Order: sequence, then C-alpha cells, then structure tokens
Amino acid sequence: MTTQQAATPTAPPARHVPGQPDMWFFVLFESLIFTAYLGVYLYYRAQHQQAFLQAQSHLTLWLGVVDTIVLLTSSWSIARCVEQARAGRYDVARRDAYITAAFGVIFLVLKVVEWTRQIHLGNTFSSSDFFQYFFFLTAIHFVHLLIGFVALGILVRQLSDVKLRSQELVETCATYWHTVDFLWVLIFAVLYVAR
Amino acid sequence: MKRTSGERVILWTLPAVAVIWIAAFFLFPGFVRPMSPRSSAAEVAAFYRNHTARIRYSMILLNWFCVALIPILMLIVERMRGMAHRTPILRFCMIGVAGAAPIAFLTATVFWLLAAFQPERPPELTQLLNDLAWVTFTCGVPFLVAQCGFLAMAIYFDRQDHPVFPRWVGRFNIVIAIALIPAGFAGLTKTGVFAWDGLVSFWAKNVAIALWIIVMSVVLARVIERDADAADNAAIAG
Amino acid sequence: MERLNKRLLAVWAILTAITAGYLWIDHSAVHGGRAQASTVVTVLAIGLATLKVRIIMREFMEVRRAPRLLCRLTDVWVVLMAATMIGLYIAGRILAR
Amino acid sequence: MSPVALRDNPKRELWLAWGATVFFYNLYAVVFFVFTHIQPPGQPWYSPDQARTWFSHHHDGLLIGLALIFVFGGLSATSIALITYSIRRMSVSRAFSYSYLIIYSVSAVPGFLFICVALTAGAMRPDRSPQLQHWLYQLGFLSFSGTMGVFLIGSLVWMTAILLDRNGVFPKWFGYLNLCNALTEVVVSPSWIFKTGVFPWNGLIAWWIDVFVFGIYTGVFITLLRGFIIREDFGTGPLPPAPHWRFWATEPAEAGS
Repeated sequence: MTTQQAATPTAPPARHVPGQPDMWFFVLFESLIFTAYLGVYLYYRAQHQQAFLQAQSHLTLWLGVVDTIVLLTSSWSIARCVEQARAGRYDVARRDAYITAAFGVIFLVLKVVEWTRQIHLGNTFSSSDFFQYFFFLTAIHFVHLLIGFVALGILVRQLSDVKLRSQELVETCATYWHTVDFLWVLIFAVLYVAR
Repeated sequence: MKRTSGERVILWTLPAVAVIWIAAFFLFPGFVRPMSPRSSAAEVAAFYRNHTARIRYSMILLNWFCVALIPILMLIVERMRGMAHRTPILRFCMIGVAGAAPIAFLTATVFWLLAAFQPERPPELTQLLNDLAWVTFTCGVPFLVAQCGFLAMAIYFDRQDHPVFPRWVGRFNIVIAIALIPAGFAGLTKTGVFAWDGLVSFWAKNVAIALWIIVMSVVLARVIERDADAADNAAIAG
Repeated sequence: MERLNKRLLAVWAILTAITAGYLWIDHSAVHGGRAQASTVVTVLAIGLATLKVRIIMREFMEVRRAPRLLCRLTDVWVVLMAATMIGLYIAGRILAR
Repeated sequence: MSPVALRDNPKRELWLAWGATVFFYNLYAVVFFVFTHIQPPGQPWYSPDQARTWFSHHHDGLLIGLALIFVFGGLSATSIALITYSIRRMSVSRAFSYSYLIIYSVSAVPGFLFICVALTAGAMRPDRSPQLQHWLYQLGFLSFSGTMGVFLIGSLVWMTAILLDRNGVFPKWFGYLNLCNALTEVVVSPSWIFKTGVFPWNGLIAWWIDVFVFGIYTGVFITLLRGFIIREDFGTGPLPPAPHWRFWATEPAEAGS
C-alpha cells in the first residue's frame, strides 16, 4: 500500500499507446461533445448567415491566429518534454513543461484581453446569437485549459520527484494538453474563419 | 470498543425538543384545525392578517428546531454499526436522507414565514406562498418514507443472537412508512381524507411521525442503557 | 545540451504555416470590403482544421507510434468530426433556402 | 436470484441498493417523460397565459407522476450510498466518500423536490392567475435544470478518487468520463439567462447534449457498480478482477507491492 510504483525510464516498446489508454477514451469522448457543440453552431449559423457574418466581423482574425500559434507552440513544447523525459533528461523536460505553461498563460491572457475588448464594443454573451456561441465556446475551452494546468502540475511533480517518475503519467498529461490544443484549432476555424 | 460517552446527553435533548415542537404545533393556528386547501385567496389572506404574530413566532421556532432530530437519527446510525451487516451501505442511506428531510421541512417554514412577512400583499400571492408551504410540508415525505424503509431493512438483516433492535421495530417502521405514503398524493384532491387537511394526509401522517419519534426514542433509550451498562461492567472488570 | 528534434520542429512549422494560411483564406472571402457567406471557405476552414487535428494527433500525440487500432480509431474520428461539422453546415444552408 | 439465496448472500445489501438504484432511475425516466411530460421540457419563452394552459393541459399527469416521486424519491439515497461505499473501498481517504455523500444528499432537495413542489402547486390550482402560474412554471424548470451545476464538484470528487485509487475499483477511463460529465453539467447554467436558442432550459446545447452525456454516464456507472459488487471481496487491498467477464475490469495495478 505504501510503496509507490517504481517507474524507471525505459526505451519505448515498438508500438505503445501514449499515456494511459483510458485518457484516449476521454480524448475521443470529449471530441464528440465538442463536435456536437460546433455542429449545432454551424447548423444555426448556416440558417442565419447575414446576422452571423455581421457579428463575426467584430472579431480580429489575426488575434485568433496568434492565439492558435501560441497554443500550437505550447503543444510543441510539451511534445519535446515527453521526448526528453523518455530519454531520462528530466531537467530539460521540466524546462519544456515550464515553457508549455508560459505559453498557456499567454493564451489565457490573450483570451481575457479579447473578451474585455468585445464587451467594451457591446458584444456580450446575450447580445447576439454569434456572440452567444463565441463566449460559450471560448469559455468552455478556457475551463479545459485551466484543468490543463492541473495536468501540467501533475506532470512537473512526476518529473521532479525521483520516486514518482512515471513516463505513462507524463504522456497522459501531455495527451490532455494536446487535446485542449486541437479543440482550440477546431473552435478557431469555425468561429473566426468559417463564413 | 464502542464509544458511547455523551449519547445519553443527546437522547435527553429529545424531551426538550418535543416540548418545543408541541408548543410550536399548537402555536401555529394553521395546524390545530388544519387550513383547508379549499379556502379562497381572500380567506387565506385574512388568516395571515389575523394571526400574523402566532404564525411568525411558531414558524421561527420550527425554523430553529427542525434539524433537532438529526442528532437522534445519528444515534440510530451509530447503533447500526452494531448490526450484523456486511457493509455500511444502509448507514450511508440513513445519513443521506437524515439531512434532506429537515431541509425539506425548513423550506416549508420559509414559505409560511414569507407569507406572514407581509400579510397585506395581494391575496393571490399570499395564497400561492401558502400553497407552496403546505405542498412542501405535506407531500415532502420522500425522505421520511425512505428512512423508515432503510431502517426496517437494516433491522431485518440484523440476524444475530442479540439483535441491536427487536424485530418488531422493523415491522413498526414498515407500518409507519405505509402511513406516510398517502400524503405524497395530497396534491391530487382538495377534498376528503386525502386532501392536505384530511384525515389521512394530515392526521395519519403527523401522528405517524410523532409515534415514530416516541417509539424510536424509547427503543433507543433501552439500547443505549444496555450498552452503557455493558461498558460500565467492562470498566469494572478491567 | 540536448539535440533539437527536427521532426517536431518541422511539424510545428507546418501547423503554424497552415494557421497563417487562414489569413489568406479570409482575405479571399472578402468581396467589395464586405465578408460574404461562402460554403467553400467554411468547408476549407473545417477541412484544414481537421487536417491540423490529424497532424497533432499523429505527431505531437505520438499516435504514429501507437498500435494500429488507435491509428485507425483516431483517423475515423477525424473524418467523423469533419463530416459532422460540414454536413450540419450544409444541411443548415439547404434548410435556409 | 431466489429470496432464500439472497438472505444468505453476503452481498445482499449491495444488490438491494443496486436494484433500488435501477428502479429509481427507471421510475424517474417514466415519470418525467411519460406521466408528467416535464421532459421534453416546456417552452422557456411561454407567456403567462401559455404557462397557465400548460398546467391545465398536463394537470392529471403532473399530479400523479410527481406524487410517485414524492413517495419514492428517497430511493435516490441508494445510488449515493452505493457510490459512497465504492469510494470507501478505494485506497483513498474516507474524506472523499463522505464529501460525495453529503454533496449529493443535500443536492436532492433543490435537485428534484423543488420542481415537484412548484409544479404540484401549479397543477393544483389551474385557475390561479396566469402571472403566478408563469412564476411557478419557471421556478419548477429552473430549479430543476439550473441547479445541475452543484454536481460539478460531486463529479470531480468521484473522479479524483478514481484516478488516485490503487485498488482498481473503477477503470481509469470512467474517472475521465466523470470529467466529461462535470464539464457538461456547468453548460446547463446559461438556462438562467436565455429563453430562446440553444442555451435555455430546453436548448440543444444547454440541455439535450447534457442529458445525452448524463444518460451515458448514468448507464455506465450503473453497469460498473454491478461489476464492482460482483468483484467485491470485503477486503481492503486491490479488488480481484471479474470472474468471467473482464470487459470493464482493469487489472488491479501494482498488486502485491
């Protein structure tokens, strides 16, 4: 009961599921839920195109592009982190995890700035159909990203504590973070670019 | 080793609580002759205007003491530890409903107090609050029914040479549960024995609750005395 | 000093390039200073986004090194997501007429 | 299973609680969808007159159906107790199990008692003024749907316990399903703000996607609880795998360590 699992870094076997297979259940299930949200949005958008286009023109596309690149960069960092951890270079891996967190924070700040700007423009959760979806989708994604910081905390703890180190858990946390990233890629495309 | 210290203290709070409850019951003018669901809005409003003070003070009392039975229920839950059960699951069931039932009653007192807070408001509003109070009070039996059911089942499963509670207590709980059930249907009619002022939904239900409290406290007192004596003997022997 | 993983860098560069490509798509959807509704732009945006999702899954999430079942499952999912979104958008457009 | 076998079965308490859980959720579905027509929900944008008509239209079904909930609603405690017990069987602190017990027991009152009281009061006097019927109508639906958010923390408590558990009581993927469920529970709260579109109490996103996820979640946990009872050995260490059907049984990790 008291002894922790002794996970020593080993070379990856020929083919293995990254992280706990259970996390992949979450990835697939949560993707379905988001597909449903985005599908509902696209369906209603297609029926009220002028209103949506008009409201959508208040968004700043390049800000969305910057958001996306920031999150992609954080994903890249955590992918490097996993590789370094696998190679047993835990200090480098931890540095990559901090870089990931930094880009995550930048994303959160950018989102808050964008929300504040839209609210000042008079675009709120209840002002128009488009902004209902905008605030809902960005906010629920925001919550996912906040949970991502919990995952990062677990990951850093795994890397820091010699007794805990479990490559599986590191990969599990990274898988969660990538999921938050690719969900944003979808949200960005349909909110900012779809016409 | 069971720790029974203080259980007698909790048990002896019951007579005090009972006195307060009985006082509050008779202080509230809507209980002694239960208010009729057939009263018009004007009659209901007049009732709240004429008895404002008594309604307020009785309901404030009940507001304070509606949770007073929880410590007694926890005594029962502690006794359940001694039953010949494999799992604590029935205890968890009891704890779950023990909290919900007083909160439901608390909600009813809030509606009564709200109606009496401003008796001069439009009669229809007073009647609405009065309806909500009575429906919550009368129909709000699910947790009590379940409580009796869980306890009966716990006693039935307590198969040992010296069961914690006598077997008849289990059957008694079933009878009480059955007596409480019709009150859940009080919304269906405004007249007759099933209406919220009727023989079944009001008198049978509330007498059943009173009877349950009396009988269970006597049974509990005996068990607690028995355990306390056993503890004393063990202390002397040790 | 650890070696830079060139493959991950290339993946990041491709993903960023596709993202920047959205600026060009958006530009092409504007006619006469006003944005127009466009099924082509929407389908292209969703298509590129799901392509990016697949790249993220394959490379960043290391699905390419995972058992074939997970490879196929994620591919099915990418197609499912794209088809659902595009299908509902087109269904909405048809119903709007 | 014959009654005699049940009497001697050491798991009888668990099986009865499980049976009561199945009964309760089925009763809930039948009452809400068939008897009362509370589901699919009434329109949030109804005018006072329409709300009044809704009450008189559903009069009998509402009163009978809700009376059944008034009588059997306390059985909701059985699933809570069973889940509390399952958390206690894990290798985590009992604080998790007691937190779950308290959160879900207390939530029962706003969760289902308020809607029953409000809609019973409305159906009892269909001749009440439309404005007041309208208020009861909104109280009923909003107290029912709008308070789903309290289950956020409850779900997260269960999730954390499952993910930390080393006894293999539940598979880890179910821990993550708890997170999916928790995140859809909060999506219902826009029903406090909107009357039309996809976010009110009958909205596609705020209600139906959530109900769909909750339905899957409930079905899964009832099935997993069954597996848990089958595997239960009344010990404190890792739970043995299911005797025949290994579908949901994760290998008790780090056994013997």
